[in-house]
Amino acid sequence: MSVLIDGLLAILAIYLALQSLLAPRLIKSVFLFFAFGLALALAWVRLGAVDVAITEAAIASGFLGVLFLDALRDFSPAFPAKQKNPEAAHNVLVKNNTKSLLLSRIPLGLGLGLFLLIALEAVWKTPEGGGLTAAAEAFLPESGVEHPVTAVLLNFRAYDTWLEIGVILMGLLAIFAVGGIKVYRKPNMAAQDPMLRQVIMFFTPVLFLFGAFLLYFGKTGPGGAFQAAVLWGAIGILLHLGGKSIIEEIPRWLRQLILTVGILFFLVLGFLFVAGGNALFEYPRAYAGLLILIIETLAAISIAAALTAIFANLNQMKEDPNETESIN
Amino acid sequence: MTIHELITVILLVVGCFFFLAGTLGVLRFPDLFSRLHALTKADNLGLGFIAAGMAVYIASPWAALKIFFIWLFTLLASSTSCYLIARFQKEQEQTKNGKEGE
Amino acid sequence: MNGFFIIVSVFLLLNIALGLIRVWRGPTVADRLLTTQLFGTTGMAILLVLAGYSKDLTLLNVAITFNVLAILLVISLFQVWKKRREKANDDT
Amino acid sequence: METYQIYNLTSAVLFVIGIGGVFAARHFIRKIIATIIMGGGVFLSFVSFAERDALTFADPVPHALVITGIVVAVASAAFALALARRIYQLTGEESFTNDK
Repeated sequence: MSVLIDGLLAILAIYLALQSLLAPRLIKSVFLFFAFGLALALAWVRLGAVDVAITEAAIASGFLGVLFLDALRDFSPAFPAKQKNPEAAHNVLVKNNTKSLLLSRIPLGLGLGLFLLIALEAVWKTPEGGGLTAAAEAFLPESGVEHPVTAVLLNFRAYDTWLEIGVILMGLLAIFAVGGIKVYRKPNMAAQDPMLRQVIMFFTPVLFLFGAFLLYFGKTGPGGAFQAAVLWGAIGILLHLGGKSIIEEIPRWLRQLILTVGILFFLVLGFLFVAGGNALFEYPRAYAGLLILIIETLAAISIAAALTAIFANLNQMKEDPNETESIN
Repeated sequence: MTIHELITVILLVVGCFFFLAGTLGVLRFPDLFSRLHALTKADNLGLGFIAAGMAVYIASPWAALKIFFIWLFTLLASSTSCYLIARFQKEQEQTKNGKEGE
Repeated sequence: MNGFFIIVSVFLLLNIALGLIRVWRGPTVADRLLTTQLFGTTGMAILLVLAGYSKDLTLLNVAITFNVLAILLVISLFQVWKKRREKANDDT
Repeated sequence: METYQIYNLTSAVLFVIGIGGVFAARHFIRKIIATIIMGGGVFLSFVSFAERDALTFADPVPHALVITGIVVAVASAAFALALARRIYQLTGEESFTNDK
């Protein structure tokens, strides 16, 4: 009976993925991509991976969706129509040139078909190996938390989480290095539109409280640092969209401290353990729960600040439209 | 079947009816404003019925509070976006730029 | 009861699939935005029904996360439009 | 047919759609979307294997890896968007020129 819902969800996800690549207009493909994110989140719920569903809902459809929409401001709405410079206008003609199109598409189609068969066989015939469930279950009481996914993320495989904060920081630095994104006139919406101002004022405390709840709830159930971080980062993004860019308003040293506190605390803690004769990230059993909570809070603050800074750097609004400096 | 389950079934069926009405409205209505009206009103009402049904079925005060908040947030978000879409469309029509090839 | 929940969620999924027709046809950009609203509300309802089906209350957290972030999308959409309109006004 | 088998097959199809998109799509944003769809396929296969190997709870290690992976994918997508916008700003191109 439940095959019905799974099959429908699978067909929907495949259809949305295909259409978001094939849709003629960019804005349509971005919207179909949001719907694809929703379908994936439902699929994860069906597979019992509630943590992953929350992360997908928060990051992939919230944060990424905002970034895509923001990028759409740069590009022209229709592609490849209406090119302004005549040099690029023969993009339009490619459609008429079916012979060269066929020549390039047929091998691609054949290759993809073959690859599809190989991939289907690979996932179908993967041997049942038992996985690591038993090991995780055996060591769960020693980890200091009750939820297995949080235990893996912050105790058993804390390296991953630590380096992941580093990856986000690296992404932020790389975006700073790219620099020179187009600067837009400041829309100053908050003053113009009373309804938007009210909505922003209502949602800011809600986002903060729900983020804090998810952070604390990660000990016993699905939730944790990343989900909370995205919700807290959303506060910064919301305020930025409302015309108040908090990342520019706090002093530079404090900004740098907030961005790096998560990764630094992790690092210092790890070296303290090594100095004490333990392995890296081998928490003393009595304090494991408390330490994990502190680490999660600091990591969430860092990630939230990094996400806000990424968005603020991509979505630059200045009073003067001719000024093209990047904030870093 | 207990009385709780009966109430749940009735509420869910009513909710599904409103969802169907909203979708049909989106598909069949002639212009954007009537589609907006169909969607934001009927669908949120349907969600309200489904939320009420699930709150009765789950029957725990904490979950009922959460479900109520889910409904409240959806109402807020969807009324805001309805307002923004309608306002955007109106401004577009005033500048005679309503079609997609803006 | 479980069979009933599955029927309800399949029905709601079919609603989403019907709404896709509007994304495909819908003459203005605003029509397409409308359907994301439809997906959001219907997805919320599916999550609620699944929470009852699997007796897993943590699914409600997923729904709240979707909810509170939906507002972000709406507001940033507004910004895109504003920019587009400025561009259109500059061109004419 | 079990639940995990359906999503397993779906994951293979999604991965192939993503690869096709990376090769065949021309606009930058579509290429980025294609990479994310590819990643979604990989994550889906991870999570469905976790469901298959479940004892009292589903295998937590793939779940944790997928959460890490989603965040990394988003960070790289943000960087790719920044690059694409920079290229557009400098050259006015919306796709790689040799794709014409």
